[in-house]
Amino acid sequence: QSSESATTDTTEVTVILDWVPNTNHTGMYVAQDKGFYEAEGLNVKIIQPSEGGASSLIAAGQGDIGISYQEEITIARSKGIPVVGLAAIIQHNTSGFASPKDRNILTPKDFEGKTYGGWGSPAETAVIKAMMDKYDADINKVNMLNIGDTDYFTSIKTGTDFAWIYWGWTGIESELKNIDLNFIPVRDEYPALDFYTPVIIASESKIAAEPLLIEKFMRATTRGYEYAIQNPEESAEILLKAIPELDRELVLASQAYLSKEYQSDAPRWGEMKLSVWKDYADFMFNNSLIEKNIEPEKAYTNKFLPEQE
Amino acid sequence: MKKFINTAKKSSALFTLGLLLLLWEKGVSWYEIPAYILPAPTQILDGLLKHHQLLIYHTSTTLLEAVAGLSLAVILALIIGFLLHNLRVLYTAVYPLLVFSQTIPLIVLAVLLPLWFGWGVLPKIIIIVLVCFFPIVISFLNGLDLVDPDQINLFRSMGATKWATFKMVKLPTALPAFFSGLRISATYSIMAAVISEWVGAQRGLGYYMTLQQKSFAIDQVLGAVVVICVLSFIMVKIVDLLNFLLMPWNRNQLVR
Amino acid sequence: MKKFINTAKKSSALFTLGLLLLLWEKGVSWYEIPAYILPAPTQILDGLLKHHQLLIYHTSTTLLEAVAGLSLAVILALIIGFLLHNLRVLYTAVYPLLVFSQTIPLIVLAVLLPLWFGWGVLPKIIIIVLVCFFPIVISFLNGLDLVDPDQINLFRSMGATKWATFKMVKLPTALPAFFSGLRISATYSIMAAVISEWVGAQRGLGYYMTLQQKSFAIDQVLGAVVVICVLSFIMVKIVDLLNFLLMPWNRNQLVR
Amino acid sequence: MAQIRLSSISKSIDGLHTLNNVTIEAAAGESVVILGPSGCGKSTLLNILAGLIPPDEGQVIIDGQDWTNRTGRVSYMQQKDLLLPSRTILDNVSIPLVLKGTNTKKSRTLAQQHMEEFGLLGFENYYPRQLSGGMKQRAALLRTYLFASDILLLDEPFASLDAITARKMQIWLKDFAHKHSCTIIFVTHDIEEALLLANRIYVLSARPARVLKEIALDDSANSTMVKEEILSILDSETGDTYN
Amino acid sequence: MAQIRLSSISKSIDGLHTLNNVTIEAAAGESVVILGPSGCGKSTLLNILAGLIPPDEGQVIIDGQDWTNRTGRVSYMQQKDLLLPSRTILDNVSIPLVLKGTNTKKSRTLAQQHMEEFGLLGFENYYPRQLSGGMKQRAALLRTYLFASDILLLDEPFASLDAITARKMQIWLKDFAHKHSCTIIFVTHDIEEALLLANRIYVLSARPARVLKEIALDDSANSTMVKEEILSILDSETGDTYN
Ligand SMILES: Nc1ncnc2c1ncn2[C@@H]1O[C@H](COP(=O)(O)OP(=O)(O)OP(=O)(O)O)[C@@H](O)[C@H]1O
Ligand SMILES: Nc1ncnc2c1ncn2[C@@H]1O[C@H](COP(=O)(O)OP(=O)(O)OP(=O)(O)O)[C@@H](O)[C@H]1O
Ligand SMILES: [Mg+2]
Ligand SMILES: [Mg+2]
Repeated sequence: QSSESATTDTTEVTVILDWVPNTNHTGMYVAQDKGFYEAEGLNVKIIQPSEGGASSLIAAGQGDIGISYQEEITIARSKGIPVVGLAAIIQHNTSGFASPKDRNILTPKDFEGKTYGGWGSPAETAVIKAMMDKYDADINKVNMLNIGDTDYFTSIKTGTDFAWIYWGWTGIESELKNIDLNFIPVRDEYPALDFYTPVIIASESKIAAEPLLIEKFMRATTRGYEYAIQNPEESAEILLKAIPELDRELVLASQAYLSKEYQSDAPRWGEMKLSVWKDYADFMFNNSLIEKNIEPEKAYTNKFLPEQE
Repeated sequence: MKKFINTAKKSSALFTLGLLLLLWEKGVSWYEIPAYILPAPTQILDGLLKHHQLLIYHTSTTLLEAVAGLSLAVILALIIGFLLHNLRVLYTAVYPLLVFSQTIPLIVLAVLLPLWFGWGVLPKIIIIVLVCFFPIVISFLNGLDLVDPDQINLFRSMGATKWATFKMVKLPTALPAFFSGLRISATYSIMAAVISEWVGAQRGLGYYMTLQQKSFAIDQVLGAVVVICVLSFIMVKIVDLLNFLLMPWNRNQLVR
Repeated sequence: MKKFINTAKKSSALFTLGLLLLLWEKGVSWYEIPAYILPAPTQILDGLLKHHQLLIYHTSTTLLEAVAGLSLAVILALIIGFLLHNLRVLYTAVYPLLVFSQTIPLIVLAVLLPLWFGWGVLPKIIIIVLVCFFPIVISFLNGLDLVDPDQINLFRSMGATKWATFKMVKLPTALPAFFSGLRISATYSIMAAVISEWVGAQRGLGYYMTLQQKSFAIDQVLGAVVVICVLSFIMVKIVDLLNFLLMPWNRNQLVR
Repeated sequence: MAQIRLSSISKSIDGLHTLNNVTIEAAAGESVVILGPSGCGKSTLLNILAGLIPPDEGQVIIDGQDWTNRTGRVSYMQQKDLLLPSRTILDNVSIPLVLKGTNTKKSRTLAQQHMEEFGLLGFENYYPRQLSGGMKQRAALLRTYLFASDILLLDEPFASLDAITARKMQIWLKDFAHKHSCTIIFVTHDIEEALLLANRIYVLSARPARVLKEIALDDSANSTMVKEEILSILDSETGDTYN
Repeated sequence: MAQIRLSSISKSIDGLHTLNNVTIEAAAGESVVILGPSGCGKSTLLNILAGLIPPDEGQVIIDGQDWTNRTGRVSYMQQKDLLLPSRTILDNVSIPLVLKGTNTKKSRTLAQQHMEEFGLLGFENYYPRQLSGGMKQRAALLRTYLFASDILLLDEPFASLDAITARKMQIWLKDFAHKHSCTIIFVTHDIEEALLLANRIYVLSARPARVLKEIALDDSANSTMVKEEILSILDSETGDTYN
C-alpha cells in the first residue's frame, strides 16, 4: 500500500468491489501501488462486499465508487436506484458457457438434455433461451439447477454439465488444472449479449456533488489500467503483493489473458457505446427481466474518462 | 386471574412491537429514506400481499425441509443421546467432537456440502440437522443425568432390566429438558432451512430471498424475514403444544 | 485418580479425532478424490503451514472482533438482564422480541447491515453481539430466578437495600448459569465474527475464506475452518478459566 | 409487661385463610415456643412478626411501639440455614453488620469475636458447603444474633438436622439463651423440642391457625404429662390423617 | 432360627471405612430397628442387604440361602418416596408387578385391592405431586409391600414427614406389620421412633459403624430408661459435636 506522505488535502475514497479482489481489479491496485491515486490527492480504500452487490450500497451512500456489471446497473436503474456506469473495465463480455470436453457441448443446441448449474436468476434462463432459440432448441429440455456459490470445478464433478463462467478467471484456472473445456462465448452467439462486465459505477448524487473527485479517481484508475495493459506481469505481481492470499499461478495467467481484453478494440480504455447499453436493456425488457425499460443514455457516461493523449 | 395476566403479558409484547413498527414507519417517511435502503413496514406488507402466492409456494418448501430436518434431528438426538448416556466410552470419545461441530460456520458448510452430497435434499437436511441436533441432544443428555440415583437403585432392587429402567424412569425424567432443547431447535429450524437454501435450491424462502435481493427488492427480502419469524414462532408453539400433550403430569408447570 | 480419568477422557476424544482424520486421509487417497473436491488432512495442514503468516494476520483481526463483540454482549447482557429482572413490565414487553430476533437468518443481516451502517466496525459488532448476547442474557435471567425467595426474605428482614440484595445474593447465585450461557456464546463468537466479515471486510478469516473459495482453494478454506474450530475451543477454555477464577466457592464442581 | 405482643392477627394468603385471630406474647428474656402441625401457618406468623408481610388484621407491638409491616427490629432465622454459598463463614455471619453500614473489615473483626462461642473457631475461611449441618445452623444462628441480639425469631432451625445432632444444638441454644437473656420466639412441630426449650408453649391448630392452648412450663411441670396433653389436643384437632 | 442374618459385614466406600464387622439378625415376623447417627453407614448396610452393593467381607443369608450381592429377594423402601412423577399413584404402586412380568391391566387390578388398607382409595388417578407427604409415603410403602410382602427394608421412611404426621404413620405401620406378620428391618436416627416400632434395636456407632448394643424390647421394658441408656451410649460415642 502507498505511504501516506501526502499531507493536507487527501480525500478518502471508498471502493466497493463486486466480488473478491481479482485480475478485473488490477488497474486499481496498480494505481494504488504506483501512487497514481496519491498524485491526485486520493486515499483509496478497497472493500470486498457481501453478496449484496455494490449498486444499492453505492446508491445508499455507503461507498463512493463501486464495481458492478451492466445487468445489475440496468435492473437497479429500472427500480429507480440511481447509479451510473463510468467505465467498462473489460471492453467485451468474456463470459460464456463452459463444459468438460466429454459432455460434447459444442453449440447451444447441445444444451438439450444436459444439466445447467447456475444461481437461479431469471436472467440466466433468458440468456440460455435466447441462445437456444437460434438453434430451434428447447430450453425446457435443459435441467436447470441452482448451485449458488459453489465453484465451477466442484459443480461439474457433482452432476452439472455446463455453467456460465468468466474465461478470464475460471477458464484460465481450467487450463492450469489441465481440464479440457468446450467454451461457447456468449457474445459470439448473440451480439446483444456482449454487455459490459464489470463496470465502474458511482451514484448520480455523487457525480452531481463531487464531479472533480470522480474525475480524479477515473484519471488515476485509467492510468492504472493502461499500465496493466502494458505490463501484465508486473501488474500481476502488484496485485499479488496487495492480495497475497490469491493463487500466484492463476493471477499471472489470468492477467496475461485479461491485459489484452481490458481495452481490446476500443479507442481508449473504459469507453462505452450507447448501442451496447440500449441493446441489452431492450433484451432485458423484452424478456421481462425488468418491469420498465431504462433510458440507456442516462445509465452510463464516458465524460470522466480522460482524453486520449 | 392467571389467564388475565397471560393476556396482559402477550399484549404487552405486541404493544412494544406495534410501537417499534410505528416508529419505523414514521422515521422512514420523516427522513425520506428511499425504499431500496429501508422500506417502511407498510411497504413490506404491500410486498407480502403482492407476492403472497409466490411466498406460499416457497414457504411450503422451506417449512417441509424444516419439519423434516427437525424430525430427523429429534430421532437422531434420541438415539445418540441414548447411546452416549449408556456407553460412557462413546460419550467421552464423541461429545467433545459434537461441541466442536458447532463452531463450523454454516455458510461454509452450505458451500462445501453439495460438493460431497450433490444437489438433492441431502445437503439441506444435513445443515438443518446439524443446527437442530445439538441443542436437543445436549439437553436430553443433561436431562438423563438428572435422574435420582436412588430411583435407579430402587428399580435395581426390584430386578428391573436396564431398558425398563430407561423407559420408566430416565426417559420421563429427561422429557422436560428434552423439550426445552427442542424448543431452541424449533426456533432455529426455519432459519437453518433458509440457510440451507442459500446454495443449490430451486425453491424455498432462501432461494426467494437471494433472488429478490439480487433484484434490489429489499421490501420483499424483509417480507420474507417476517415470514421466517412468524414460521419460527409457530414451530415453537407446536413444540409447546407437544410438550403439553406428552407430559400430562407436568401440566400446571407449563405456564410461562 | 480423578486426574487420570480426566486425561483418559481427553485422550479418548483425541483418539476419535485421530481415527477420523486417518480414515479421511486413507479414504481420499484410496478413492483418488481430487484435492479440489476434498483435500486430505495432510494437504490441509500443508496449506495451513504455507499460509501461516497470512493466517496469523487474518486470525488476529477475527479474534479481536470476536473478543470485542463478546465483551460487549456480556456487558449488554448484564445490564439488560438486570433491567429485565427488576422491571417485570419491561420483561414481558421485550423478552418475546429478543426470542424473535434469534430467528432472523444472519446472512440476510450480513447483506442488509452495510446498507444501513456502512463499512465500519459497527455492522460487524452488531452481528456478533446479536449471536452472543442471547444465550448469555437468557441464562443470566434464568440464573437470577434460581434465587431462593427465603434468602431474599432474610435480606429484607435485615433491612437490606434492593441493590445490596442483588449484589450479595442474586448475582452470585446467577453466576454459574451466566457462565454456562457465556460458554455457549464463546463457542459461537468466532463463527459470528467470521460471518460478520461476510458483510464486507478488508481482512479477517471470513474475508480470507471467501477469497480462497473463489480462487478454488478448498484446502485453504478447510484450513481456515480448522483455525476457527481451534480458536473457538480456546475461547471456551478462557471462559472456563474465568469461571474457575471468579467462583472460588464452586471450584470442585468444575470437573467435567 | 410483654416485650413482644402479636394481637389478634388474621391473615389470608392467596385466598387461603391461614391465621385466625392469633394473639401471642413474650416477655423480655423469655423463650416462647409456637407448636403446630405442618402447614398451619407458623412461618406466616413469624413473617408477620418480622415485618415481611402485613397482617390482614391485628398488630405487632414491640417494646410498646407499633412494628406492623416494618422490618429491621428483630432478627429472623429460617428453617434453612440460608448461608450464601459464595461467601466464607466469616463473611456470611458479618453480613448483618455490613448491611447496617459497618465497613467490611470492622464487621469481620466484630464477628470474629463470637466465633468461639458458636463453635466455629478455625472455620472462618471455609465455605458453607465444607461444613457439617450442625455447624451451618450455628453459623446461621450467629448471623441472626449479630443482627439483633435481644429478640430472635427461630423458625424450625434444627428440623434439617438428624435427631442426635439436633438434640445437642437444642441444649446449646438453651444455655446460650439463658446466658445472654435473649427473648426467643421459637417455631417447631416437634413436641420434644418444644418441651426442652420453652418457658411457655403456644399450641396452634391446623390451618387456619388459632391458639388452641397456652402452656406455661415452670420447673414443677411434669414433661411427660404435658406431652400427653399436647398430643391429645393435636390428635383431636388434625382430623383426617389422609390429607 | 433367624430368617435374615447379616454376618460380619465390613465395607469401605471410596476408601472410606463405613461398616466394621456388623452382624445383625432378624427372626421371621420380627421388627428390627437399626439406630445410628447420621452418616454412620445405615443406608450402606441396607444396600448390602438388598443386594445392590457387595460387602467387602461377610455374608447375607436369607432363609438359609446366600443372597450376598443378589437383588430380588427383599423389598426395599428408601427415605425418599421415589414415586415416579410421570405416573399416577395406581401405576406407581403396580410397578413391581409389571416388572415381574404381570401385564399392566392385571397389575392394576391387583394393586387396586390394597388401596383401601393403605388409605389411598379414591386417589388412584392422582399424580404424586397432588398428594400430601403422608399419602406419598404410604404409596411408597404399598409399592414396597407389593414387591415382596414378607421382608421389608425401610430406610428412614418417615424422616421427611413432620413430627405429628410421622407419629401417625408409625402407629399405622406397627399395626400393619403385626397384622401381616412381615419381617421388618427399619433404619432410623430417631430414638422415639425406634422405641415405638422395635421388637429389637441395634445401636450403631458413628462411622465406621459397628454394633454398640443390641437391645430387646419386650412388654416389660421401660421405654424412658431404654431411651436414657441409648442416649448415653450415643453421647459418649459421637464425640466432637463440631463435625
Ligand atoms: N407463598 C405462598 N403462596 C401460596 N401459599 C402459601 C405461600 N406460603 C404459604 N402458603 C400456604 O399457607 C399455609 C401456611 O404456610 P406456612 O409456611 O406459614 O406453614 P407452616 O406452619 O410454617 O408449615 P411448615 O411446618 O411446613 O413450615 C400453607 O398451607 C401453605 O400452603
Ligand atoms: N455414593 C457414595 N459415594 C461416596 N461416599 C458415600 C456414598 N454413599 C455414602 N457415602 C459415605 O458413606 C458414609 C455412609 O453413608 P450412608 O448413606 O450409609 O449413611 P447413613 O447412616 O445412611 O446416613 P443418613 O442418616 O444421613 O442417611 C457417609 O459418610 C457418606 O459420606
Ligand atoms: Mg414453616
Ligand atoms: Mg441413609
